[in-house]
Amino acid sequence: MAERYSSFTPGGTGWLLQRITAAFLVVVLAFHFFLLHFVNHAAEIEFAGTQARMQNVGYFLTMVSFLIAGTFHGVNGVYNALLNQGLEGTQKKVVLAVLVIASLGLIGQGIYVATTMAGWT
Amino acid sequence: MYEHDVIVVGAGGAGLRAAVAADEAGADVALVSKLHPVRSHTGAAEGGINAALQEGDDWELHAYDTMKGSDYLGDAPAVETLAQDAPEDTMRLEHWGMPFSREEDGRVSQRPFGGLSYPRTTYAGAETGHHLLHTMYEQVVKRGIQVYDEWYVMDLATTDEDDPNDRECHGVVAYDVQSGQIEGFKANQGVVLATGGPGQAFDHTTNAVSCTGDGHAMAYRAGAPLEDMEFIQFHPTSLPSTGVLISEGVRGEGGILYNSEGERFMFEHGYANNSGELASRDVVARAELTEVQEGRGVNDEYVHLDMRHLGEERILDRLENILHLAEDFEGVDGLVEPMPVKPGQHYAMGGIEVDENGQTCIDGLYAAGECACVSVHGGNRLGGNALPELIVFGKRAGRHAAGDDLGEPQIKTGYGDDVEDETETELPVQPGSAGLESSGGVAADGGVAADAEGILQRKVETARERVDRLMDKDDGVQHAEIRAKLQQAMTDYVNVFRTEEGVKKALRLIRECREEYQDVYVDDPSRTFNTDLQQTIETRNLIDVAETIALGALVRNEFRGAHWRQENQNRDDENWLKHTLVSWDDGAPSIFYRPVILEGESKTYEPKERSY
Amino acid sequence: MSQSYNRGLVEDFGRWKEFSAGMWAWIFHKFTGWMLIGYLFTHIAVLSSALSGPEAYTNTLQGLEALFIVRVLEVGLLAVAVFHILNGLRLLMVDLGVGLEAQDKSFYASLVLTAIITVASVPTFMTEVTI
Amino acid sequence: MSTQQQQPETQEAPEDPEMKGAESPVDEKEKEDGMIDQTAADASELEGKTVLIKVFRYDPEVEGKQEPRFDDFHVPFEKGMTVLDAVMYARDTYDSSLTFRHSCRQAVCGSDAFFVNGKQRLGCKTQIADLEHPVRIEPLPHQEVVKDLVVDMDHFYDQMHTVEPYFQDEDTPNPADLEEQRQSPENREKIKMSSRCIWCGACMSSCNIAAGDNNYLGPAAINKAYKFAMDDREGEAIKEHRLRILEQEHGVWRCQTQFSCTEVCPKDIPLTEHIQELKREAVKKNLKFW
Ligand SMILES: Cc1cc2nc3c(=O)[nH]c(=O)nc-3n(C[C@H](O)[C@H](O)[C@H](O)COP(=O)(O)OP(=O)(O)OC[C@H]3O[C@@H](n4cnc5c(N)ncnc54)[C@H](O)[C@@H]3O)c2cc1C
Ligand code: HEM
Ligand code: SF4
Ligand code: F3S
Ligand code: FES
Repeated sequence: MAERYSSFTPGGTGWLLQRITAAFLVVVLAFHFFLLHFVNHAAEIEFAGTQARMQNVGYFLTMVSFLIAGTFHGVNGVYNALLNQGLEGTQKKVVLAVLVIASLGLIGQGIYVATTMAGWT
Repeated sequence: MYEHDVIVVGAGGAGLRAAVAADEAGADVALVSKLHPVRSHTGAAEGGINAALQEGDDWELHAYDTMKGSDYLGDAPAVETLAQDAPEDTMRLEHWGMPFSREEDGRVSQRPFGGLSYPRTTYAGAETGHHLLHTMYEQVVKRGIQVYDEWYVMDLATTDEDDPNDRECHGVVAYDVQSGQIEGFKANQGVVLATGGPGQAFDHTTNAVSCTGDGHAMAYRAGAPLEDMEFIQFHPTSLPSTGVLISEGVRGEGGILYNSEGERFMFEHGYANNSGELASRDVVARAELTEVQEGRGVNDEYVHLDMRHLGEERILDRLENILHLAEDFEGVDGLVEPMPVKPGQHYAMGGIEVDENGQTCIDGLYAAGECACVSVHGGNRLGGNALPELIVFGKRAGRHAAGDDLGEPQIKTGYGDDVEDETETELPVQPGSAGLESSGGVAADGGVAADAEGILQRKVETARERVDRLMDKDDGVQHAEIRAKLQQAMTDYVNVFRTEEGVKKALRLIRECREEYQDVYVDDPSRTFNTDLQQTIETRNLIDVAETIALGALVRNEFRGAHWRQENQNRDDENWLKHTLVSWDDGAPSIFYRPVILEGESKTYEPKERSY
Repeated sequence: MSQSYNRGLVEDFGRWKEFSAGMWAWIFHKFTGWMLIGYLFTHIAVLSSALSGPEAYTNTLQGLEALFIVRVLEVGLLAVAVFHILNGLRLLMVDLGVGLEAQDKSFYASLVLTAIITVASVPTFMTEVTI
Repeated sequence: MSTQQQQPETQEAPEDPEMKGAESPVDEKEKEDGMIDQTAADASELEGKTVLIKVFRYDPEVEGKQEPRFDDFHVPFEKGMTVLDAVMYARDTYDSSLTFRHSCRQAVCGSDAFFVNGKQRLGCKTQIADLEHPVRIEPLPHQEVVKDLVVDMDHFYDQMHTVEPYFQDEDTPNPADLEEQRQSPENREKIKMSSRCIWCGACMSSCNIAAGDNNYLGPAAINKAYKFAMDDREGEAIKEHRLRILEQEHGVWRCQTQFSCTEVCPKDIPLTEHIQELKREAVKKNLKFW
């Protein structure tokens, strides 16, 4: 039984962010796909091209927020899916910790790679 | 053993209201019910709750209508209490959040109902009972009242003084349906029975499968008389296979009844040349049954209610829910074919005899709701008068049981100086106990004075032995067979038509059922959720209750309210302004009468012709 | 009840034949979501080759792209992403309380659209690759 | 057995309850003999025939029933026959130990939600003629089986009670004054559907999330809360309190809009819609403080 008045974390924040990131992702993902598969065929990608794109600050920022939004959206989605299966207590805490570390790692690595691409290191 | 101040048996509208009232009066209350509260049959009520709420209306008008509707067999103190308290108690439901239908200005809606001189039926859509039941249960949850749901109450723990008026009730014996475990429930202050109607005594009824008159039978065997049991209301339009009610609205909108020959019999056979299909419930029910008995029934069972001529648009607009009912429960599409209908048992006006405070002649034993007879409905209940009865008298019984002072009751109970013995009617068979299984409801302690706990303990033992015996027996008759025979007998002979010969036949058949019951056994060997066992016990209760209905129907040789007798088709105020009471008296039923109280607080209700 | 037969969770997926549109949508969305996040990690890992210098990056990417299997996986990824996006939009509508009555139809529509878009994109994805 | 069933019109009930486990599979011959087979048949086609129902049996106490199994019952069809009628017939005629809850027979008590041909349905509200044959009847999934078709409802009731399912008044007038709280007909209309719930548990049983997460309030309880939260009579402060209960981790957010609850609800309550509306309300409430 769901305990009454349990630690009420307004679970709504996660829910809302999941939706907001989703809306954001629709746009950027479409842009991303379009740019890298239809405008520039993936097979023809060369470092130079990537670097040229990345050096555009707007593009760089878009990609970074794309990464952050995607990571949050994906990881939060995974976390929720696990909660839906009834994850509880320590298990839940461990999973959360692992997921947070993984996402921070991913975002950190991603930003690092992007800056390298742009040649700003 | 469990112990509480007040034990309420049954968690329909009446039981829930009693429990809340007792709780508010400071008692430690428990509800014991064979069904989870929200499964109770109060949930099936559709129409509404009568209460004089509006300006221009007045409780005295409500009382007058009720008395007239009762065909002058209601007791004025009870009728007036109902009319006086209904407004406040209905308002309380509103304050508890019941979703009543609303007017534009935000006030609760009221509508006209049969037999009412003012539109005072307060309703919540077409599911008033559902909302009442759930609202009441919500209040029980809010107060944290202990509910023992799916506990079947088998017996009462009463003392066994010779005179029932001296007896006391100390609790109940119940078994946990899920585990089969039998336990005593000690009630320090009182036991309130609110077990609902006995509709299952009939083959065809709008009542639920759980309406088996358990409370009636337990109180009866403990020594409290059953009152006016012959008054059974039959509804003319229920679906044949399930008994689901098809509301009067269909006929109101212009629906027509046809027999198998396609005749509009209400007119063509002269049952009601003026109002036809819209004649009062009992007239229509009798007409339908005559058609069937004279061989003009469809499939020898029912008649047709046709609304096709009203046109799809009008039907969808006003009677849409009827289409769903016919489709879901009978597999009939009301737009393309006529709907089969037949009369079904609907409501029992009689019940356990109680006073305005809900108390029986046994100290500490109360009854409220359909199982009780305070006598507000007398010979005939007006639509919308049962639900206010639940809340008004449920509350009073609960409060009184919890020790609140409600004043001296004016209605008397039990056998006393003011009663008249039945002497004239000859019974075809000896009613009552047939031996073994039928031993009385009182603890025979052979004169040894026992304390409450001792009495309860002994009743628990008796109940355990009884169950063991039923379970251990390996062959014999099964309850379903006996029940079917009983229901058939009642439907054939104690239905809307009653003749002396017929009722006597019924009594003989009931006797046969009793004798067969001696040989009853429970086939299911499991203690877990044994519905076979539960129904076997219920069947015994039905036999007792059916017998009192038949006895009442036999002795009352007049036509009053819902009770029609072929031999005397007139109301006989000279001889019959009195209640019929049947009391068990250790297995040998006796019948007596108590005069009706027609003197109200400020006026006396003079019997008048009941015409609308 | 201490002693009772619990049919447990095993049956949930054993009952897949009895699932309705909304349940399938949920399962597909979940499945595609997990694929996508899995891909995101892989993607960043692949892109990390940029850290070892421009040639490594170009070689890695072009080496991968030369593989037929990678192209097939890309088409698969597109299908997954397109479904997730379309159904995601469907879910966003549902969250806003729009078109709830048509929730099953919109799910079927997502499936059909995904199929069409995926097929249509095959030529683009399959250019310049040898088996 | 099958020899007896050559003449479906005069079909005899198998007397010995022990036998029924054994006669489970219907063989081809029976089908040819006028038994109804796979497809849903028109009611008129069924007239005078028997229908085969396969009922889940289990009893923790009785030898031979501890291992769940299906029993076959051949029930003579009558027009208008519901699934509940069929199991009642089987119980009263063939095997009195066949156990299931039922009471009102008119879809108001909510006792008889079963899993019929793979879907949660109310026995009393489901016409046999509308189903594919044979009809498979099982207890509600995701709840512990007590016996045969009876499942343990305690968890369901617990969830219902968690949402404080009772009216909480701020300051109601004295009932003796006969003064009601005002409610507009529109507001009453808004809560109308939500107030029709009969606690049958079908929705909860159909929800995969509720199956996975025992703490999830579930569609019925959330709908119950909706009834109060949307009722103007309760007032803003209490509505906020209700939303606070609903927005707990195992509250509304767990719902993944699978819609199966809405599909099975015998009272046609738009459950998913109500849940979604509460999610939005909760978000709105939280945004106010930002
Ligand atoms: C179809 C229909 C429509 C109606 N419409 C209206 C209407 O519009 N207006 C109106 O005023 N009246 C109406 N009535 C009448 C009214 O609904 C009933 O008289 C009333 O609901 C009875 O309520 P109750 O509380 O006495 O009993 P019930 O609601 O029947 O409750 C009985 C309770 O007792 C319990 N119980 C029974 N036996 C035992 C036992 N042995 N041990 C433990 N518990 C037990 C049951 O579990 C149940 O909880 C209608 C009745 C029907 C059938
Ligand atoms: C592009 C547009 C996208 C939209 C519109 C979208 C939409 C959504 C929505 C609405 C949900 C929530 C479902 C729910 O809680 O009911 C969700 C879940 C999820 N999404 Fe996305 N998404 C998008 C892109 C992505 C991307 C790029 C990823 C991967 C990084 C991703 C991974 C996930 C995951 C893992 C889930 C959880 C699935 C589950 O329930 O198990 N999504 N998506
Ligand atoms: S919401 Fe519908 S399905 Fe769920 S318990 Fe209530 S009536 Fe049953
Ligand atoms: S099935 Fe479950 S996931 Fe939501 S829409 Fe209904 S509660
Ligand atoms: S028997 Fe009451 S809901 Fe079906």
